Amino acid sequence: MARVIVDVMLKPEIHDPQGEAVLSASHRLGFGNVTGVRQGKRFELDIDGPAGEAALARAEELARELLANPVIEEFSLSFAE
Amino acid sequence: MARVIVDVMLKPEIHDPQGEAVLSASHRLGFGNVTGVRQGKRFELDIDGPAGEAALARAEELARELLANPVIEEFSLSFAE
Amino acid sequence: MSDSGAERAPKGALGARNTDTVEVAAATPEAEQPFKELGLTDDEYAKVRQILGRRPTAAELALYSVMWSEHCSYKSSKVHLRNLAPRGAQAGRLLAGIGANAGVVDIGQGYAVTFKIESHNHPSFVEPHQGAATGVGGIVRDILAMGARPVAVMDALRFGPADAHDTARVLPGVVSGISFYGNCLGLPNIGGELSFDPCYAGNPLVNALCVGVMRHADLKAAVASGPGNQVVLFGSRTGPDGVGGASVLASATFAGDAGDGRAAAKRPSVQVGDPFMEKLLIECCLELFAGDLVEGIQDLGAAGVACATTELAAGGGPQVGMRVDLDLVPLRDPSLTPAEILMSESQERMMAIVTPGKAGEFAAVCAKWDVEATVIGEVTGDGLLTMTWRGGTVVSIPPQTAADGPVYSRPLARPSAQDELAADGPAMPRPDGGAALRQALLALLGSPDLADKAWVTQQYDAIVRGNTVLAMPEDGGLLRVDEDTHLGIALATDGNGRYCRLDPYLGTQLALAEAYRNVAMTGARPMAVTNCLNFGSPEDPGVMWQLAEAVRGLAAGCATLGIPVTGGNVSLYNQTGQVAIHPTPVIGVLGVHDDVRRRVCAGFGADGATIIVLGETRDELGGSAWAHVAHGHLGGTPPAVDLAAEQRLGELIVAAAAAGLLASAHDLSDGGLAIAVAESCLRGGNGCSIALDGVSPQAFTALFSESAGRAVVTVRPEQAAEFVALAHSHDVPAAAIGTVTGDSLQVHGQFDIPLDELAAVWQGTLPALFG
Amino acid sequence: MTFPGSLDDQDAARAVRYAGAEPVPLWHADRDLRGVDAVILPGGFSYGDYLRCGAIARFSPVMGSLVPAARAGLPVLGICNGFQILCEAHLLPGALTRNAALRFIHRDVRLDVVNAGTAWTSGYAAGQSLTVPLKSGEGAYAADPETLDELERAGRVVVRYAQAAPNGSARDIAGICSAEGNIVGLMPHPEHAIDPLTGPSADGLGFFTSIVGAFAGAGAAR
Ligand SMILES: Nc1ncnc2c1ncn2[C@@H]1O[C@H](COP(=O)(O)OP(=O)(O)O)[C@@H](O)[C@H]1O
Ligand SMILES: [Mg+2]
Repeated sequence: MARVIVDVMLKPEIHDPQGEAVLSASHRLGFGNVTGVRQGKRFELDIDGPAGEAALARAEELARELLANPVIEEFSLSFAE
Repeated sequence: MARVIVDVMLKPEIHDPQGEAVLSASHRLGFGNVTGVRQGKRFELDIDGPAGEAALARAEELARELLANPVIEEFSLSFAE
Repeated sequence: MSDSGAERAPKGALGARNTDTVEVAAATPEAEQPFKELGLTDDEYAKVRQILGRRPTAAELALYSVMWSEHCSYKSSKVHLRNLAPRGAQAGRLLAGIGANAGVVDIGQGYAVTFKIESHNHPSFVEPHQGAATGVGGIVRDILAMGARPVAVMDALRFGPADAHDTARVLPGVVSGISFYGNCLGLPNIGGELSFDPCYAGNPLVNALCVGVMRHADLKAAVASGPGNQVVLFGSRTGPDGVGGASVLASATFAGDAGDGRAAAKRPSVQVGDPFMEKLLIECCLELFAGDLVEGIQDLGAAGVACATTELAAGGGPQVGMRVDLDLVPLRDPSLTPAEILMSESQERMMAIVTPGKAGEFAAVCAKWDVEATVIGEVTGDGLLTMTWRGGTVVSIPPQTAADGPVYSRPLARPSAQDELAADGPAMPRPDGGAALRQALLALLGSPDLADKAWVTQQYDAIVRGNTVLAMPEDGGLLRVDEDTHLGIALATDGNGRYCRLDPYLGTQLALAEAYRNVAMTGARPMAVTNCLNFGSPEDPGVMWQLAEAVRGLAAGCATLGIPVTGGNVSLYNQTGQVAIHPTPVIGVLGVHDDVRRRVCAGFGADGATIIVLGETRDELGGSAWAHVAHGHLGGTPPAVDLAAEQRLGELIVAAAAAGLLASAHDLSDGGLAIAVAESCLRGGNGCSIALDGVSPQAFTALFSESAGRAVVTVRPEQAAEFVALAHSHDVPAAAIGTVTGDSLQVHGQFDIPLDELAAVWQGTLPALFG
Repeated sequence: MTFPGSLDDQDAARAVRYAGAEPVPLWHADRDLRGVDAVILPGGFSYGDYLRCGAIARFSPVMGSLVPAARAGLPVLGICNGFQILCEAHLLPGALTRNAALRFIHRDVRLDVVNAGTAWTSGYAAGQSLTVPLKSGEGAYAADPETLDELERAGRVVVRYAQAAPNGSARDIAGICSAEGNIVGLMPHPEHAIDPLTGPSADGLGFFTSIVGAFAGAGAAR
């Protein structure tokens, strides 16, 4: 079984109110040297079969069709360590 | 500036209805060989200073205090590539 | 985990060898059992052994321990709750009463209404969002299990000081949890409460109410009947949620349940809600009911499968039993032991009794709604609840013995401090002169308890389903039940921990009176009562005294008002260390509205209308909002209660609403006339000009006294005489005090506050605290 | 149309009835559109709003029929979750994102009718002001600047928040339409403003009378 990680983040030009809220909360908590926060989603997919190209390709398809909305989001793929 | 990634996932024993909903949607879309989905959060933190131990320690503190809810979630840290 | 699949396969000797079966239990009577860790006392454990004639198996021990917990068995409160059983005419309109999942009231035209309030206090402190969310989920399933369509929810909340650090964690989490779950279910939230006091700092109160509507014929019972009928578990899969206690079993000396000596997996005590599944479950159940496909039904709440099977079997009568194969329970985590399966509090599950002939149709409806349904056993005629797992019998008990539970008459004693408290009346200096009174009014209006609750209530969908006629910030929520006849129901919840701390008997009656009054203000006739009794530890005789007094007050109050208590919930052990919360019974009142088009709102709507204060104002400030806000003082005695007067006031409002005489009506409660008038100005967007001498010779008393049984109404000037005559015929004192006019709250000879200033003070508080 | 988790479906049906037409229930799992003249995708939390609002409903079997029909001119109104589904299905451009304050908002809002030329707004006058409830957690309309410019240029902004958008919507956009004007999506709930007894006004009824009027006119012409 392959475990593929799909990270989905808002495109940089899209406003991220969640990230901003976390940023200002960080400052209130005294984490002044945190200068930027973006918040996105992480999916852990278990895929039947070996952890190879085929699994990655399937995950990419799923990310494109379902997990990310291309209008506002971008995604990246990796294998879980 | 260091960019630290904080991945926050529900603890494995905690019910993840959202991940389950995505799993069954995947099946309906014909991704039958996806056998498990867990959905979590990903934070990209920009932290002043070099990408070293100190940045990681700050990020860990922030994750513990703010980004993750220790009652139901766990987190892991890494530097952005 | 990988070996558990192999373990599950052979349902024979392999599994049973390591399992704590009935045979094993009989053969090893001396095996030590962790009953204390599971919350059973020595005596209770001995009683279980006596009932069974042997030691219980691990699964039976789990089952008895959860069924006999305070939460499920009401063992400390039962002796008192018996006083609430409706008597005589009170019971007239009850179709199902206390003891059912929720009481059911006949509201006429063939409709019945069921409603109930329940606490989720402790889980909401540990994990505010999920704790509150699953609190809503649980009460909704209770209503659904009666056969009704849930149509609205309400939430009564108490937190520590508004500016306390932890309140900033707990309150937003609780509110987002209620919002997340209730909104996603499509149930309008039509009202509730929000207040703050240091006594709730380590123990917030999260009480959720749900109301449902059905036709009389739709009433369902939680009863297993007909040997051979199937026992169906449907909804979410069973996982390790909320079985913290059960891991005690797995690690105990005889631990054989897991079969492989593996250390018990982590068992989270936090349950995560899935409102989407619950929405599917609601629609699925309603379609099952409509197709007459269930013989009996029970929701799964605390104590999960243990409770549902036990209560269904016990409900069937002494001859009825049930046989369940725990291997068939669909699991989210295959490593669960039988004890854990029984105790799991996984959300969004129901259990139905289905005749074999209807099994196919039942399954089809579930499939339509994507709801997993599994036959896990059948009804038997042997009077025993029997459960098997991997070929061995792990439970074999007479179900009634677990369902009934022990009953305690715990010692109770009036704390000596009560007298000191009563003697310490609010004798502090009172504001004198217009400027000081103005200041006092603004301080009260901006205090967290009395400030605008929009920060909270704007997070709730109050209108989904399209039948909400009134919702917060009105005195009561009002729902249309029938679009053709305009029949409706009104609901309000109230509670006042300060009054109850001073005098739990009177305080409870005051809460009842206020909820009753709030319902009446909409123009509805109050008809039935539910309650959630939030108290400290029952092992403290002082707390038990508070509980006994509260129940006595509620019972007597309902008898006087002639309306029944249809059900409720008891939450004990609400304390931090040795310090209990204020006794906080929260009372919900349901009323019937004959024509919702004649609803009455609280805001001053009609310019030029005559403002009339109803009821009698005495100098009553013990436990008042003024004493609390201005002086942080709690002492003296709460306002006097006259339930007959409340009833007359209610009847007057209902009659005047029906006659179309009222332009507005708003009850007087916390903060007295000052706050009521300010709220009516702000809600209606109109100012007023009033004089106080008709209310009380002392301006301060007129403004801030909290005498019960009062309201402020407006009527068109040409109808004022007719209204006053009606008031007198109801024996309700009525004093015209001014008119609706301008854009400020103007009190003759005292002060004048522009609406903008009032609004800024009123609306600013919660956003400043919570963002 | 009812998806699993649709909540305001009976409200939409009631609004259609109030407008004098017959509501026909459609079911997400049936491909059959049952010959209806127009379709309303109602508010709610289809599939629990899991993943993204509307993301899973978009793949329902019925969408397999609805998407081509809408592209061919069938009038479709998406309210709240329905709007989100239309965006996810790419029948309308852009996306709905988390409210700026990150909280669910339920309150009455004032809307200005910007485009009174669509199938669903022809009964209004351009510039007319409506009071209608808004209730959503992810109602902030977002799109890239080119798309926003194009929407404005082509008159495809249908309704706008009269005061600053309470949810942070781009350019205070409350609702938009397809290039042909037959597909309209908006976040506020006109179906909850059809009767002052249960809503803030009856201002929302116009969406439903507009479409019913269009068919009545067509019927008369036939
Ligand atoms: N937690 C809450 N949820 C929903 N509505 C609330 C909540 N708290 C307060 N409200 C509403 O705000 C309004 C004012 O509350 P309150 O002053 O306690 O009313 P009253 O004094 O009439 O009991 C009421 O309509 C009440 O239902
Ligand atoms: Mg009131």
